[in-house]
Amino acid sequence: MDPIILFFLLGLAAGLLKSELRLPQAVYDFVSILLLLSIGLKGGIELQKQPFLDLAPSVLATLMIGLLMPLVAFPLLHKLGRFARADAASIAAHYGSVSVGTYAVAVAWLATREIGYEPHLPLLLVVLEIPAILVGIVLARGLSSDTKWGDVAHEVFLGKGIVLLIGGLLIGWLSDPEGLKAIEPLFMDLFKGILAIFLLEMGLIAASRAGSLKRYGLFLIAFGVAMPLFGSVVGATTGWLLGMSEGGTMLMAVLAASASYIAVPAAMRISVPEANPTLSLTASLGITFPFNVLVGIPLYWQLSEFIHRTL
Amino acid sequence: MDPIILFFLLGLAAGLLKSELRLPQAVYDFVSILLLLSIGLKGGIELQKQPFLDLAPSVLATLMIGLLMPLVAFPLLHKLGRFARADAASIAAHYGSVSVGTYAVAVAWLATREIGYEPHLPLLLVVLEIPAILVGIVLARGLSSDTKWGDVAHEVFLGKGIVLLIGGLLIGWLSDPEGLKAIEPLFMDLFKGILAIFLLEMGLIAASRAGSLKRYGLFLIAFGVAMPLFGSVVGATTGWLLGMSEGGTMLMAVLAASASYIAVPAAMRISVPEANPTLSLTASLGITFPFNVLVGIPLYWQLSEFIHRTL
Amino acid sequence: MDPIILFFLLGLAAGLLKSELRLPQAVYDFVSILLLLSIGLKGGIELQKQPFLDLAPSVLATLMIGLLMPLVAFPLLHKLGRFARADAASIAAHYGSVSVGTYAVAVAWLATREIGYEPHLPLLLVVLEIPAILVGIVLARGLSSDTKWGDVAHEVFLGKGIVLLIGGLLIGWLSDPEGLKAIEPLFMDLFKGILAIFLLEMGLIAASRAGSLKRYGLFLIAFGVAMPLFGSVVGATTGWLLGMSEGGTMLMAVLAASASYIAVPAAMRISVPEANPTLSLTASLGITFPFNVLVGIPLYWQLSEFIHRTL
Amino acid sequence: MPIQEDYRRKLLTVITEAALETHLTRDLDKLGAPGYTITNARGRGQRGVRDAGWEADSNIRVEVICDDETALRIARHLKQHYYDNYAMILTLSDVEVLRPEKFQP
Amino acid sequence: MPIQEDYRRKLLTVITEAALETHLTRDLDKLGAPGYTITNARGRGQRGVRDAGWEADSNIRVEVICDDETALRIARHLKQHYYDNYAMILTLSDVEVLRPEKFQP
Amino acid sequence: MPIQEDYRRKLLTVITEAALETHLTRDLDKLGAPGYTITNARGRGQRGVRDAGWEADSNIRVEVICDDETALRIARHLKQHYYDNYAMILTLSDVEVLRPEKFQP
Ligand SMILES: Nc1ncnc2c1ncn2[C@@H]1O[C@H](COP(=O)(O)O)[C@@H](O)[C@H]1O
Ligand SMILES: Nc1ncnc2c1ncn2[C@@H]1O[C@H](COP(=O)(O)O)[C@@H](O)[C@H]1O
Ligand SMILES: Nc1ncnc2c1ncn2[C@@H]1O[C@H](COP(=O)(O)O)[C@@H](O)[C@H]1O
Ligand code: NA
Ligand code: NA
Ligand code: NA
Repeated sequence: MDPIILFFLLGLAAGLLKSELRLPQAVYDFVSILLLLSIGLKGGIELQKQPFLDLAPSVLATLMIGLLMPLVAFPLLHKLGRFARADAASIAAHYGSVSVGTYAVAVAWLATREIGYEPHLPLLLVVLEIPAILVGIVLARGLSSDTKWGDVAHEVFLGKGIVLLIGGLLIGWLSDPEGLKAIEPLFMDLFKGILAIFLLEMGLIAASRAGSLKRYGLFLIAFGVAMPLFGSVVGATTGWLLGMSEGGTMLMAVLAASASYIAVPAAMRISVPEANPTLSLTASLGITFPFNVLVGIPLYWQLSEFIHRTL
Repeated sequence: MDPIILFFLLGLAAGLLKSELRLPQAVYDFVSILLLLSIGLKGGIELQKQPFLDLAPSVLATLMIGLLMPLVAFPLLHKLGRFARADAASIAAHYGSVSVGTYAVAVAWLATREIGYEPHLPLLLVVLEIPAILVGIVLARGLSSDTKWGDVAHEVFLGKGIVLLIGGLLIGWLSDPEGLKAIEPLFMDLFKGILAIFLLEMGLIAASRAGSLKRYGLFLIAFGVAMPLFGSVVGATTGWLLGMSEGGTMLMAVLAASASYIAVPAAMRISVPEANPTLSLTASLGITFPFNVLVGIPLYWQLSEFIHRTL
Repeated sequence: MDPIILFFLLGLAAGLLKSELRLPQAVYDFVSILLLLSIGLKGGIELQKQPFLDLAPSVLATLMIGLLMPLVAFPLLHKLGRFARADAASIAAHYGSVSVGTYAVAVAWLATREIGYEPHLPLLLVVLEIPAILVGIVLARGLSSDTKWGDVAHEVFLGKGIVLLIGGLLIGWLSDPEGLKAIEPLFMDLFKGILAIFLLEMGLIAASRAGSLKRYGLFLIAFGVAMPLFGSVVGATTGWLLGMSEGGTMLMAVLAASASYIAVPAAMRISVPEANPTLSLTASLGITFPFNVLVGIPLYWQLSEFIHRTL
Repeated sequence: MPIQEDYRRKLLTVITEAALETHLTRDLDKLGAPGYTITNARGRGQRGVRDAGWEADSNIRVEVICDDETALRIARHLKQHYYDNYAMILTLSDVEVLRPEKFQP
Repeated sequence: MPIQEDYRRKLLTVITEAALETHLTRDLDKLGAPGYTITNARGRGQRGVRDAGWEADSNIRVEVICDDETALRIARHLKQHYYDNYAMILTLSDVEVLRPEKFQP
Repeated sequence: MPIQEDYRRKLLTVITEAALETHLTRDLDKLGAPGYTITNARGRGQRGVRDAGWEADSNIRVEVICDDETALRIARHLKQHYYDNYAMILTLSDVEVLRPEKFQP
């Protein structure tokens, strides 16, 4: 098995068995800062090699996914799942956005198999982070004039995750190749090791959601598995329509299938405070993240192969 | 000299001179998590190459050392040293178990000299962590029905150190070789650098024990030097009897000679709370750890060579 | 552009835009510990190759710079800038000492361009840290018998920065080459990556000084730019007089041009408590550090080339 | 044991989600708090365990020392704006201060 | 300056070894504490300096706000089970709370 | 709700710059403090925002539980030696303690 996955399972097991293992929050912050910067840098470096305008179609398509997914999720949650309006909107926003950790695992999965992918995917990752947040707020509040969109924009664009991703992108894009070489040992060579520590911690956090899982029951579990499956089909189809390679198509599936647990929770907590964060984090971290990491990623690869073979 | 040792001396000097140098606890936690995982991983990787049953004799012999050492130490401490029953039992448990830091320094010492050793030694390290704890509790309490062995087992097997060591072992054992390659830059290449930072901190902690050292006097010092010497003979002989190489024999000496300062203190604090932790940590960290790191390791190598030459 | 500089600009921008990005203090401590040790180690390793006595002239010249710079700065600040005696003395001490971060950026700048320099410059860095502190105290207090020079010496020589720099120097100097090889992946290969994280944080800290900058106005800004320019001429001339290479001459300029923000603030806070630390840190971190990193370093290289060509 | 006259102030302590820090300190500035002190915390309350494993599960502990009126004003503001939707508790107690003029709005 | 009726509660503060955290919170749950807040600490007391260099030398500072009865029950329990063998101190003081019903067992 | 006789002590709380920690604890030892507890903090006061981004901008929160006399002695000492030049505030309040003999000098 891939050691990365085993680190996640170790964290999960340690958490469920109530072991004394805990990572200091500073360590969690350090490894997630390194991951976000690495992913951004990698994207920026690749962007150097690309004519900018060619990217317009993928960026637009990705924005569409970010708008579509929450609009599909919301009625499911509100009508079928009988969640309150704010809760349904907030969960929907999480699923319209994207999980950087899941993306990183997928990238590592491809790297192990030496499968290539389009270099601008980190850019699409950044693009997909944001629109669902706005949709979520509108779903919760309507287009009321009450919403302070200035504050919302601040919350969204200046949140830690986005700043590091975009910052990394820009640095990678603007830097000399020789200069980048010198920082590779930290940001590239250590990438998978750092990801392993990150997944250990994610396992611990996911385990701490087990209690809420029981309380909120079957519907949330079903939603947390069905939604990424639906998303992966949307994402993979989009990737294929955009003419992406098999690797790129698979990553598009991963982007659409994954649910946010950094940018969106922070933004929703402030912009839609009446939504219960336990619900959305339990779905996103307690169900969808483990599902994607353990089952989804290989599945989405097969989906991508299947689409490329049959269509 | 070996820079690793110099880092320890730097920490010791900075501590004794009351410098302002302090490492945040999160840094200590981070480097010790990395060390424990690295050692476990290294063991697990090697175990892949081994038929499992062949290990039975070494595992059994190691368990015996873990039972024997505290039984030797206890009467010395209780009768000769006139320590209270609980204190004697707790110190004895520390010396029956093993110091991961000392083991890491010994492994680094061998690596510098390109001396090989049996690949299952990290497994023996894990095995040796545990039995002395149980012996210590029985020595303190008798086999009373009061002891909540369930709680004790939880404390022992789910303590941070053991979870990371065993987790690392399992991950190393179950992972694909290519997957492991990708996490090597963090867990293998940085190993000695991380160990250097760890020893800097251990020097600071050891220095903070200087005050207690004066208070508890000569007997503790004598014990803290004599016990590892005795242990090294037991360990080296066992290694030789098991047919180990010179490197393996030396590491067996190190295992038996070293005294715990992670797993055992945590378990004793909860299971034998009336034992004064200052006594055991002063002996283990203030005396035996520096002794082993500065004097013991080269000595145990000579011991191993001597045994292999003469017997 | 050099990514290192871009990391600084990212931090600066994130700070000025009031983003949520913050690095835990433990991360700041960790990266600065690694940087200080790396720089010390590098110096120590090179010192192994050098006859010790040859260094006497450069050490003496560096001490002179450390005494001279605050004596130039003080009257400027006190008479011209109308700062209180203690404030003027404290700022002067900052500029007489040296910024390790600026030095690290300059070393990285030279490394990218594969320009060599004299191996004992890290030693000179350490030497320059200290005399200005003593001058600053005398400027603030006079040579009164009140000053507890024992306490001052403790504060100066046992501060965290100096202990790590000198400790690193000694370890590098006393270690076996093979032993050093094993810790290189952490202390050498990661150097620039770690420096990038450090500069990200320095950008955030520099941005937090923007408010004070407005308050303390033009004189401080002018001083914070003019003083390093003057220092660079002093430093470069000294380097040239000492017969240094172009790279070494440039680093001497950097040493004299940079202003302390680790060792001196800590020492002044205790020894000259009536000096307002906001003033000196705003000048040193809010003006001179960005100026040196963004503008100064390439300038000082041209200065060095100019001197070597014309004199 | 008064150290000097007019030495009594209120100590207002708020324990709440770390995510609120920026907003809370902005509010405190506006409401005339003469200062505040923040420490990182974890805990359990009606909204479950918050064990500081990561940002979303972390608490902060905010202390404000001020006169009675400001304390009441802050307490009312927090009650109105945050109490329904955030993990938050709030206590008040009496303290003596050394330089009373420091704790005026 | 009561904010509302029946607004007085006890604040119980325990400072003790970090190693006890899991056990202590389990006890607090059992003894009916309506919640608790924990911060990391270091210090000095009768059992010497505990400077938080590593786990074994770290303290925690635990606060529980509750009614008088629960406070006494917890204090007695801690005194009985931990006081003899652990670095621990315990204080009680009075606080006003904003939503008294939150601090009932 | 006294747990036992003679149970009242003072709680002295000092919030000040982290750079002072070594000096402050040395002073507390000399002035007869029976112990102290320190936590890391950040905050705002008359000397501006101190947001704990790095050492120079960090605060500590020091608590000392002791008898009235010692509390006054410490407060006076701090006022005299540090108040003018350092970011520092100081409060006093009353607490009940469980083992009063622990908090004697
Ligand atoms: N009774 C209590 N005593 C001490 N701290 C509490 C108490 N109740 C709640 N808290 C703290 O306040 C936070 C929010 O409380 P709540 O809104 O009840 O979930 C918790 O996470 C605890 O840190
Ligand atoms: N008088 C005191 N004032 C404040 N904190 C104290 C006091 N005595 C003890 N402590 C704290 O309680 C911990 C345990 O105290 P002890 O059991 O006396 O060693 C110490 O490490 C301090 O953090
Ligand atoms: N009114 C206040 N309430 C709570 N904490 C305060 C208050 N004033 C100051 N502080 C804290 O004390 C530190 C020093 O205060 P000052 O000397 O006023 O700058 C600040 O950084 C805050 O952490
Ligand atoms: Na998605
Ligand atoms: Na042993
Ligand atoms: Na200078």
